[in-house]
Amino acid sequence: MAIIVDNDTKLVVSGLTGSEGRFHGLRNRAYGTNLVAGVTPGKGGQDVEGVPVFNTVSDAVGEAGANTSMVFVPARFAPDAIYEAVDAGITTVICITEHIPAHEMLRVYTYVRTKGVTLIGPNCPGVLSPGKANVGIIPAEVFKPGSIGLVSRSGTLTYQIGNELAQRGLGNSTIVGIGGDPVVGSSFIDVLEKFEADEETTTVVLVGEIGGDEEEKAATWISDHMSKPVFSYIAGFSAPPGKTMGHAGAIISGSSGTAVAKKEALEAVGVKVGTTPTEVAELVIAAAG
Amino acid sequence: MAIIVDNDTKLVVSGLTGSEGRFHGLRNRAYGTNLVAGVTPGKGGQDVEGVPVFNTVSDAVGEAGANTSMVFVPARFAPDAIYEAVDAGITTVICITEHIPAHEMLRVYTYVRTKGVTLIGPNCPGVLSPGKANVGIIPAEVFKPGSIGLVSRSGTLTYQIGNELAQRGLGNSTIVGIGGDPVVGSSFIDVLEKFEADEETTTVVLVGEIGGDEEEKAATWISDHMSKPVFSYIAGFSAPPGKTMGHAGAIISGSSGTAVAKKEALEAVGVKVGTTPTEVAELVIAAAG
Amino acid sequence: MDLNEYQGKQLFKQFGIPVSDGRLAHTPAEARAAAEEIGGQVVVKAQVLTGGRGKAGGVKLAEDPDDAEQKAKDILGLDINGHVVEKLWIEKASDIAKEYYLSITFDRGAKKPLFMFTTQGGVEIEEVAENNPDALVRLHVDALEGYQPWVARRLVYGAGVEDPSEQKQISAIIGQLYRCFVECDAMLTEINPLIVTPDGEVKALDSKFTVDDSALYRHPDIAEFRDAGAADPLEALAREKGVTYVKLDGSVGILGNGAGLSMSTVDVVVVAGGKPANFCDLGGGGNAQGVVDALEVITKDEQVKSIFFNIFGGITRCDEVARGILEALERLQLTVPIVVRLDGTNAEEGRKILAEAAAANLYVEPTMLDAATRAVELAA
Amino acid sequence: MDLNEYQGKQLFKQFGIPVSDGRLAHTPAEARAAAEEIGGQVVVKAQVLTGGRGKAGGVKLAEDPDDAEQKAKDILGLDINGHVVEKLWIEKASDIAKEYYLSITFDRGAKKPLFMFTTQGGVEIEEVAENNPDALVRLHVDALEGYQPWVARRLVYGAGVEDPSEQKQISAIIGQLYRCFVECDAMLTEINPLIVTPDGEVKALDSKFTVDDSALYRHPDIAEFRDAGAADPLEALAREKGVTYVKLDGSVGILGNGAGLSMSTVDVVVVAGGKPANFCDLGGGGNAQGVVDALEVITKDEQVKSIFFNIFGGITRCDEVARGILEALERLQLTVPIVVRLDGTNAEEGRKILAEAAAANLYVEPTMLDAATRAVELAA
Repeated sequence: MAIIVDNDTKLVVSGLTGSEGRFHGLRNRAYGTNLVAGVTPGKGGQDVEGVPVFNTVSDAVGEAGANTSMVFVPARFAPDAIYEAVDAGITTVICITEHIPAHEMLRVYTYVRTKGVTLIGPNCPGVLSPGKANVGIIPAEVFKPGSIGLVSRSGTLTYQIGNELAQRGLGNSTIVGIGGDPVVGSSFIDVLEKFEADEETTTVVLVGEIGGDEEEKAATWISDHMSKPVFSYIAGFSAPPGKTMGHAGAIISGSSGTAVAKKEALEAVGVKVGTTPTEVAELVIAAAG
Repeated sequence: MAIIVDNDTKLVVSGLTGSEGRFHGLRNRAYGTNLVAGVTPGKGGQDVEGVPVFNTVSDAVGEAGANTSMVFVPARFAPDAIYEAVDAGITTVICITEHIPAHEMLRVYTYVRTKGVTLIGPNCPGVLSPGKANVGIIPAEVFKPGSIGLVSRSGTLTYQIGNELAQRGLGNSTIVGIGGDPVVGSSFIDVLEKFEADEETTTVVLVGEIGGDEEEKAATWISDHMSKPVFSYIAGFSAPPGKTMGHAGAIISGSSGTAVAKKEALEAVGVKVGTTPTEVAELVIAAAG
Repeated sequence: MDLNEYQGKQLFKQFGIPVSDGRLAHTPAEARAAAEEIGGQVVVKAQVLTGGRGKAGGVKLAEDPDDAEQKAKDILGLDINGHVVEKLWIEKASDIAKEYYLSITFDRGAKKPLFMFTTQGGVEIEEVAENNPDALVRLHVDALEGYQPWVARRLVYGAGVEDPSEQKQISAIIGQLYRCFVECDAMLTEINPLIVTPDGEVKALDSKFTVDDSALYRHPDIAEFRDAGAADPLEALAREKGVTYVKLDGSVGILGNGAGLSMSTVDVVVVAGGKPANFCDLGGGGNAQGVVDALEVITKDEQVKSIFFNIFGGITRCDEVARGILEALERLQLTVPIVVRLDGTNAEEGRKILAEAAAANLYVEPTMLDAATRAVELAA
Repeated sequence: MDLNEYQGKQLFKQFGIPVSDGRLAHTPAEARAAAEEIGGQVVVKAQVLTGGRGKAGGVKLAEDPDDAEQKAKDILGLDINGHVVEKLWIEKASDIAKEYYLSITFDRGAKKPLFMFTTQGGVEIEEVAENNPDALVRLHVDALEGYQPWVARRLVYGAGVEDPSEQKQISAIIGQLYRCFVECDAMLTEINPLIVTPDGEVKALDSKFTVDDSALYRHPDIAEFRDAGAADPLEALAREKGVTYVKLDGSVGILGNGAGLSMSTVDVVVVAGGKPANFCDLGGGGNAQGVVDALEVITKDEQVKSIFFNIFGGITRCDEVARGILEALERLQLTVPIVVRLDGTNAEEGRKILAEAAAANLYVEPTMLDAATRAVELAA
């Protein structure tokens, strides 16, 4: 099984003819992802190393059977690309693009939610189901197949945790980078729900960071709905309040959103929280052993 | 049971302090409808013959337990009143107001659909479940309780049909006037679906008219999903093509939307169609007898 | 409300859609002056709210101002499908390399705006839909998502427009037309043909434009477009009085309350063997003044030999209607027989009022069918 | 991006929200001139991007131009929470009968704009939320439904505003503030206090305004508001170079790729017993120039005794980063010890490049924890 992307994924990349889209699209294909199409308006009929390029997502769905879209176009074109994918019948959209205005994503999000489509991102590293499919920029070689679901607001931090797990012999069912923007298509809870339902996933690691209250909400949801063990790492224990740390998510205002508050909320519902990536990996090992 | 309005209806009237809203609201109450509140901004704290008036629908929900809203305010305030009701947690909205701009109703409709709320109208006579509740301007004395569901795009024509049935001793489970505007909250199919699920309804009479293709679509739906017998009357057999007959619905363009085409579509799926109100009543009697 | 070509083009222009330079003319002299101002070849186009102007001789090319004056003489006064030409649009003539078609309809069934686009323009779109359906791209827009640029791409690539400059111009026009459609509360905006000139310029050569009557209150500029002269005089009088009236060809005048019941009344008169003279809907209110106004309009039609007044009261109260009938009898000095059927809200009071008045030309019948039969007899 | 009071008020004014007449002043002389132009009593207000201006003596009433000049002298140069006052807003003084509070926040959790309104304004809203929660009306708006008039009614009636004229004015301001919030791509717009004058006039006496950085490209007018002088000089340099940098107080300079990993790196240095000198995120790209720029910013801080460079390559390629480090060593003549940890995309090539360079102050460590420990040792 795995979640979001797997052997049934038929990927279309919006922006496949751009340099980044091409690099990562082909890298995803080299990993084994079924890359069936690219979309670049005006370049329909061309191909990128054998992958057919269409003018519209609708053509990619109709002619190449695409069911999953990766959006790799610049921020000012990305909302349009998401709408296009959703209205063309794509059921999973993974948006890598960063710097999409929050108000625009808000409208996209609200619309997409009414359509029952899974949207991951924007400003996210994508989704990897080791051994099955990789959609995005996650360095797949770091991870190996296994039963630990990994969900994170941060890209590189996810790789770090995956690396620590892999070094200890543990693999992943799926790694999901939900992104750190003010509005992301899927929250921790949305992904936890999928992991809970996924037969292949036995354990989940949730990688959070300071700012907002998504981790606190996830804690409540875990307490109410989750039967599988959850471990967590929170970044930003040493962050000073009131400063934005890189992306919009990472800001502490007043006493809410601190790493300590999140750790406490999670621990209160039985989630073991590590204070370094190494420690969380060791907690998972200890529980598994 | 009955559909849409019944003994569980707790009605709030937006525009209760206006002359029409007051007349019909109180008339609905006199019929037995549980009229719990009125809403008029700035008149919160007053009452209309004992019915408390609130400034907002939210207050009417919170303080009087309203679950159904009847909108009786002028066209330029009606969309706002519908949004207000839906966002205040009202689950059934019946909009009597006519002349709401179609584009505005289009946005209202699209929004309301995502919320799972039942919207009837606008520009409709309302909904009557004889012996239980009357919400709108339908003259309840014409109808009596029974098992025939009646759904219609037209107000007065509905009364005519109901009258013909009542004169022959037949009563109704619920009478629904869906309205004749370009965008109405519930289509024939939406209402047929409710009648099909309603235990109290054994037979349905669908009152259509020229223009559009709602009757044709209803025919397809009846064929695919309806187990209960359906009878129909279509108005406008003698209407000339290309002329608007009163409301926006009643226009024939080219060969589509004619009464004959609709009759044929319905008869093709086993619906008996009368060419006068009297004839449809006789068809129902004949089948019942 | 339907707009004339020149009115639609005026709105197109406001939203940035390219149209040709043109002037309105009501006389041959104005047509000549317009042609002089515009310069070169012009097209003289009848402004009537009906199709088939070209075939009827309502659209002509003029070489120069003299010619324009002559062509205007030819066209003014023409009867095109019952519409007499009183206005002309004099427009700079365009060279046409290609004719496309673009429209947005308010799709009541799907409850979404519907784009239609094809490179097979210049003919009736129904023809394209029937004979060459693959050439017609149809695409709905979600009202909450609103217009997004991908819509233009789906249309332009889907229809096979290959020239990049055309793609760009048409994409822009698609977006502008959508804004125009929404912001003008249109039920239909159609450009047929949308032409490409030999120089590669794309523009709207015609316009078909219908605006939602319910939204006119917020478009005073568009409401002023109302072409009082263009309608049937009785229909114009009806509109002025706020009565919904459609002229038909028979002898039984019909007045009902509500569009559905009124239509049904027309049908029942036909079933009873009569010929309806009109469709007339009293509307939701039905106060005494409304009744008087409606009867005034109906009786202005000299073909009317009897009137069937069919009321089922809901929001309309039958006693009010009865009072209105009596008032009309007196004020309009009506002698034509009026068959009245009253049911619903306050029907009994209404019938009583009429019975007490005991007017000679007033017939009260208990059912719709009885009343129809009586009205048909009286018209014979 | 946070805006100063006067900038936010400028935007308010554009959207029709009433504000007082005012002028910007950088010197006491300008303050005097502004006070002369405005006439009567004025308020001299420090324009700094921090709260608590009033308590810190940054807001003063002036009776006349002389007094305004004097008050400007007092306030200019003040240090308010680390922000030195360089600009003043001279504004016509208002009589205050009531102080309300109105704001819209971009609620990330609910994924909807959130209105907050209370008649208990003029104090920190957190205080009201804690001590008098019933007095604070909170209301979300659906992004697709958009702003509708009922929202204002819920807020105004919900908060118990009773005067009809106030209700009307505040309802209008609520609608205008929403338009301002959406059209300016704001993450926060706050009016505290929203005052009612003794004459019953409602206006915005202060503004707090945060704009989404990602949307600045489409608001060139707002982007120009950027207050280069207001930030820490190192942070300003970082912004100029396009590097995400936050100054901290320790001795271990930190550079990571990605906000999460960089934050985690800060944490791990603390766990290893060190004190981070900064947070610095190389971002997604991580080409050689970016590395040079980031190292330039970090090493400008004299407290930095060692640098921990922590990279996990994804979209960033480790070989590129390695080349950037070598280039920085050369171009910036760096002598401070740099501990490097490379993993992920092209990590091996990266490590090889560094090993071959064999720079004396370059330490390559295999894991994040090892590298942190080494960096802390080297800073000691």
